[in-house]
Amino acid sequence: MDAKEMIKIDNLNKSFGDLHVLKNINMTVYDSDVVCLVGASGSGKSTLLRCLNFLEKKDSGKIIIGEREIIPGTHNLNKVRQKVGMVFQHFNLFPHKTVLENIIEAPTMVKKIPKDQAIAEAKVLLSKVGLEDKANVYPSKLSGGQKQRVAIARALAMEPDIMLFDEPTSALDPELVGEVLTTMKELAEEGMTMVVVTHEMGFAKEVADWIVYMNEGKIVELGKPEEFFNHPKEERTKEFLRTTMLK
Amino acid sequence: MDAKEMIKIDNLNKSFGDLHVLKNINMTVYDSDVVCLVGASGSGKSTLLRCLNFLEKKDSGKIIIGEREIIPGTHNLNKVRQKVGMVFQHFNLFPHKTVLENIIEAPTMVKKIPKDQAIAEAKVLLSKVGLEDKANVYPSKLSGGQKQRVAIARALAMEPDIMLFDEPTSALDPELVGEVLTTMKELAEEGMTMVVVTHEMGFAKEVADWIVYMNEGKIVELGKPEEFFNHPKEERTKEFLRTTMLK
Amino acid sequence: MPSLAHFLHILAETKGLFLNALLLTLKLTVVSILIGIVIGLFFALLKISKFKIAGFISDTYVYLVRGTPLIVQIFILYFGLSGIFLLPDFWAASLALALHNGAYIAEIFRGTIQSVDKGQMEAGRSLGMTKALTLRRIILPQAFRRALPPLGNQFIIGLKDSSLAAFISMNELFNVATTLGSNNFDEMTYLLIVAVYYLVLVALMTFVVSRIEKSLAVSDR
Amino acid sequence: MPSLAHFLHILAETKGLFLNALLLTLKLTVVSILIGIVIGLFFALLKISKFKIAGFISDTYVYLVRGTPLIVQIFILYFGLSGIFLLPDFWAASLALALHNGAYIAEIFRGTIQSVDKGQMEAGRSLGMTKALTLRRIILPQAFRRALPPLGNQFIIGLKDSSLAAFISMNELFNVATTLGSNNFDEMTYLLIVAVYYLVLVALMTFVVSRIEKSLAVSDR
Amino acid sequence: AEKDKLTDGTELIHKNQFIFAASGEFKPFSYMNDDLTMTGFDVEVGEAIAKELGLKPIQKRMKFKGIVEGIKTGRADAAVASHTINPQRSKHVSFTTPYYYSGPQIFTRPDSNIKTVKDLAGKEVAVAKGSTYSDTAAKFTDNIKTYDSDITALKALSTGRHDAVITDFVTGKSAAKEGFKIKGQQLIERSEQAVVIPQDNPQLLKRVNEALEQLRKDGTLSRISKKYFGEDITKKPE
Ligand SMILES: Nc1ncnc2c1ncn2[C@@H]1O[C@H](COP(=O)(O)OP(=O)(O)OP(=O)(O)O)[C@@H](O)[C@H]1O
Ligand SMILES: Nc1ncnc2c1ncn2[C@@H]1O[C@H](COP(=O)(O)OP(=O)(O)OP(=O)(O)O)[C@@H](O)[C@H]1O
Ligand SMILES: [Mg+2]
Ligand SMILES: [Mg+2]
Repeated sequence: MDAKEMIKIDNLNKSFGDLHVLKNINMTVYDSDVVCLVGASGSGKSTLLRCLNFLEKKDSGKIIIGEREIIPGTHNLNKVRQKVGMVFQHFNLFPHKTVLENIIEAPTMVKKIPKDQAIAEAKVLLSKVGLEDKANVYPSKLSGGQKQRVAIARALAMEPDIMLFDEPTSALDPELVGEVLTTMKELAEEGMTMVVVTHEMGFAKEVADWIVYMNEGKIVELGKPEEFFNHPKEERTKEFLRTTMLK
Repeated sequence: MDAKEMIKIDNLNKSFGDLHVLKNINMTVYDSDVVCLVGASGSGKSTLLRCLNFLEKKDSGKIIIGEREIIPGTHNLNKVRQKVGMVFQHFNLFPHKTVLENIIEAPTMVKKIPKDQAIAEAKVLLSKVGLEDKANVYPSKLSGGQKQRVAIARALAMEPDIMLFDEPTSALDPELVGEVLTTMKELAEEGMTMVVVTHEMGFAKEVADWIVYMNEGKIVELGKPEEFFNHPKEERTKEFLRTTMLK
Repeated sequence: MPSLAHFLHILAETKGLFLNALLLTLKLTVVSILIGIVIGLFFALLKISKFKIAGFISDTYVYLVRGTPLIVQIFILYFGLSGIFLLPDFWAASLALALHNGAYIAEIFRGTIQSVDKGQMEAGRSLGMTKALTLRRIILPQAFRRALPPLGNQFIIGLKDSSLAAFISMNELFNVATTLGSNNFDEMTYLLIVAVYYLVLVALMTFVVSRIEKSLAVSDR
Repeated sequence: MPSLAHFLHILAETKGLFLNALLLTLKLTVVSILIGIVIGLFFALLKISKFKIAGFISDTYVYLVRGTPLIVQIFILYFGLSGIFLLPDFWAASLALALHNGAYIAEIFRGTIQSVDKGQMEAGRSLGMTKALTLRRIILPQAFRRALPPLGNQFIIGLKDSSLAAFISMNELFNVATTLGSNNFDEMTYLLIVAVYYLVLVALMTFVVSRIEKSLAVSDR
Repeated sequence: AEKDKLTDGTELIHKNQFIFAASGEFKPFSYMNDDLTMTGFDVEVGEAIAKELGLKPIQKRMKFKGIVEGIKTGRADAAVASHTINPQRSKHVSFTTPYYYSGPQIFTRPDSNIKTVKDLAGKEVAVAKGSTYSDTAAKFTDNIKTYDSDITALKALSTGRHDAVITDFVTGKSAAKEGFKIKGQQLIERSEQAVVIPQDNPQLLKRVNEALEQLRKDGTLSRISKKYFGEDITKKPE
């Protein structure tokens, strides 16, 4: 664990009104690590992920991305977000743009990369996710799995240092889950730093460097996959694994 | 089988557009008989029932209610319908009227029975279905089972000779099915002639005099319950019973 | 633009005149909406009747009203009707507005009647009630309830539309404002005053409509 | 009522005149809807902005327009604006109609903007796009598409409403009809003729709108 | 709003044009040609004045009741629109010397009992909005209905509405000629009609007065009057 710290979360708290959703979260993610966030529905996984991208505003605590603490208002969040890609459960592709246009939108508009170059890079990404033939198709013509792979390519187009995934496969028909997980696995193998909220325990077991189990807004247990799945320490983790593995 | 013929169906046919829904139906229902119509979804059970009440117009064939053939246009269907009560899957209570008003509506407006008398009779019917305390409540305040019992009372208020039921319990929560079936059983024991479309095989077994099994618009088998359930003759009946009894 | 002091001065000075005009505006609106409801119900029933020709008549009426500006309708009815039979001015204006409102109300009723569950008609018929009786006793009461919020809205529209009766010599709010304005060579002040009267009326009506909507939502059975 | 022969005779005789008037009606409508779209978009953006005061300004504008009759608005703007700066008549009329249409169009845009899935904004932000950029490139194009059918509808309403520009000396359809009618002492014939022109215009527009709706439904992505 | 200022102090909306307003709904004083230009007595007088001033005549059609406001707010240079001189108007605009003399008359349906102003008490009288006739009518009855044009008011009378209309006797006469079912009764009073000029433009007033004087002298006004009325209404009656 001598690698660079990519994300450091320090005593993070977040409430929605009276609902205390994240309670004193501490966590560090190192370069090239794949962290899988697991836990019951409502335990705060999405909120934690969204805080890392500043889509939610934290109440207290520190979030350090790369080298420095990010303070909204002081730092340009748009710059930070360019370094942190995000993939959503419901893809959120831009329906009025083709696959190619979806991918080049941010590079050309935000990074001001020339259109030709952006298209060339987009095509490389598309072939990486196995969709080079879909460049000029509108999202509505794609299957869920294809949509999600486009969403991954779109996020990668900004050349992020970190990728966040929020249940990337849970809106997919079961037979389409595999293709997305394969893409993610390849990404992990290339050394991308990833934080993945998922219910796919198989994927977590195989790909994750660390598993983080959350419950009611707290990190209950954190461990290497073998440890976590085979010798969970906490009672609640055991309970969670029992019910989850059944499905 | 010396009893009076209450319903006689002779070579009944009915299509919706290209869809031939009832194919040469022949059937006789005698006084005080309880006939249960069973069969897969789409087999034409509801359509047959609705034809008996002239809510659907037959294409060809005869329908004899009581003593004579009913020919729409020649006979006053409103008079006929007064003798044939109907209970619907979704109750179809009048939401802007109280339970009592629901029941006295047709007697006072159609039969011109004085309101006092109609109310008195309605109260008798309400106590019969066990809802005397709900007289002045609006339907929205009732449970599904209570609604259906009010619907039965409403139909009975017209003093019909025959009662038709179209899946009277299938819109109900399981724990409410019993109270409706009990009411229906009591009705049967009093000698009401009833035709019941149902998926409740327990009820059919216990209460029906005859079971009619329909498939693809045809009557495939007709028999006494013991026979029907224990020694079905037709291959399709056996198959139907196998899948239905599983549930 | 008039000064605020001048505006308030004239506002106070003319309140008697405008109150009379306001009453006429309200009378025109209420009467034309009430007649419009009768007309609208009639054409809605034509539309849902099983006779094709009745549906066609209803469609034509709605199309003619929706296809032409209200001011054209008002002039045609005001001068056209007098060739046939001479209604008093107030009734001629009310009828013109009512025929306009009626088309929109017909669409409201058609919508709410068709929104009543089909099972209601079947339940009525299965009890031996005639189609007409079921319509009257079962379907229409439910359709009316649902029509209340859109009718309230139509009332607000009708209130504003009644300003066009000014052009057929009704001394309602707008006419009084422009007449006083041109007599006193001070159009702006009077126009602003009448705008305030309309704003207050519309605000009151909007409040009433939202109350009706809420109380319907609560008591929805 | 004029005889059919007379009606047809005058219809044929005046077609040149009415065609000119019709062009003005269309110009008024198109210009006022186009300006109305700009105004509407502006106030819709105010409304959805995070500044309370902006939302309040937008609400006030919509409330003022919806709370008063169009004819009052037209008079106030026509006479009121000339106190400040003197627009040519056509532009004064167009602006008055545009400010009216703008309030309704603002409501259309507000609705369609809010109907775009929230995930679209989040996706844009997560890619490092600013809120303004995401709005312009991602949200608004989708909101515009959805706004097309209601905008078409507003165009039809605006077409009919433009008849009130007659009262501020625009020689559009209705004004020409009443003027010719009163010059020839034959109001009814000319009113019926102008009604036909409006009916045809509205029928054409209704057809166009329904085509747009269909093509959107088909290509809906 | 800024106007062009000529060297002699005359202000015009456009320095080469004389933009004059009329209603176009007051036949035969002003009405529409089939090409939507206006014609009529007022309009020809306006054009003659422009010619006399050496300016290009530009017609401007406005609803009658908006004309004074239009002159005040600078939407036209002048109005040649049959405005009767009266004190209220004089507070807001300037009047030239009269260019014709006329008077309001009572018009009724042919079978009416109303003959003189005395019969008007309590009767419903229709007038054009913004005209002096509503003041005239107000002296005799308090039941007044207003329309946007005199001819619409006469039309309403003719179709059986209202009890009487008060309007210019020439206008009523021509409507009766066109088949309106109306009849002229008492001529109520004499009135003088003049061109309307903004108050802040005294030089224009002066020049229009000079032009009118010239048109009177050279017989142009009389000629136009004879053309439309068959008589000369531009001379002050004795
Ligand atoms: N914008 C919001 N406003 C109010 N409450 C919210 C909001 N977003 C989330 N919550 C609440 O915060 C809690 C945590 O939500 P979160 O979405 O982070 O859970 P999760 O672990 O991602 O669950 P799931 O597996 O269902 O996605 C839940 O109770 C949720 O209802
Ligand atoms: N009004 C109608 N118009 C067209 N088709 C209809 C209509 N009513 C029923 N059908 C069709 O007729 C067939 C028989 O329908 P019916 O409702 O009688 O079946 P069922 O045996 O009652 O089925 P279920 O158990 O689902 O109620 C079905 O294919 C149905 O789709
Ligand atoms: Mg989540
Ligand atoms: Mg059925």
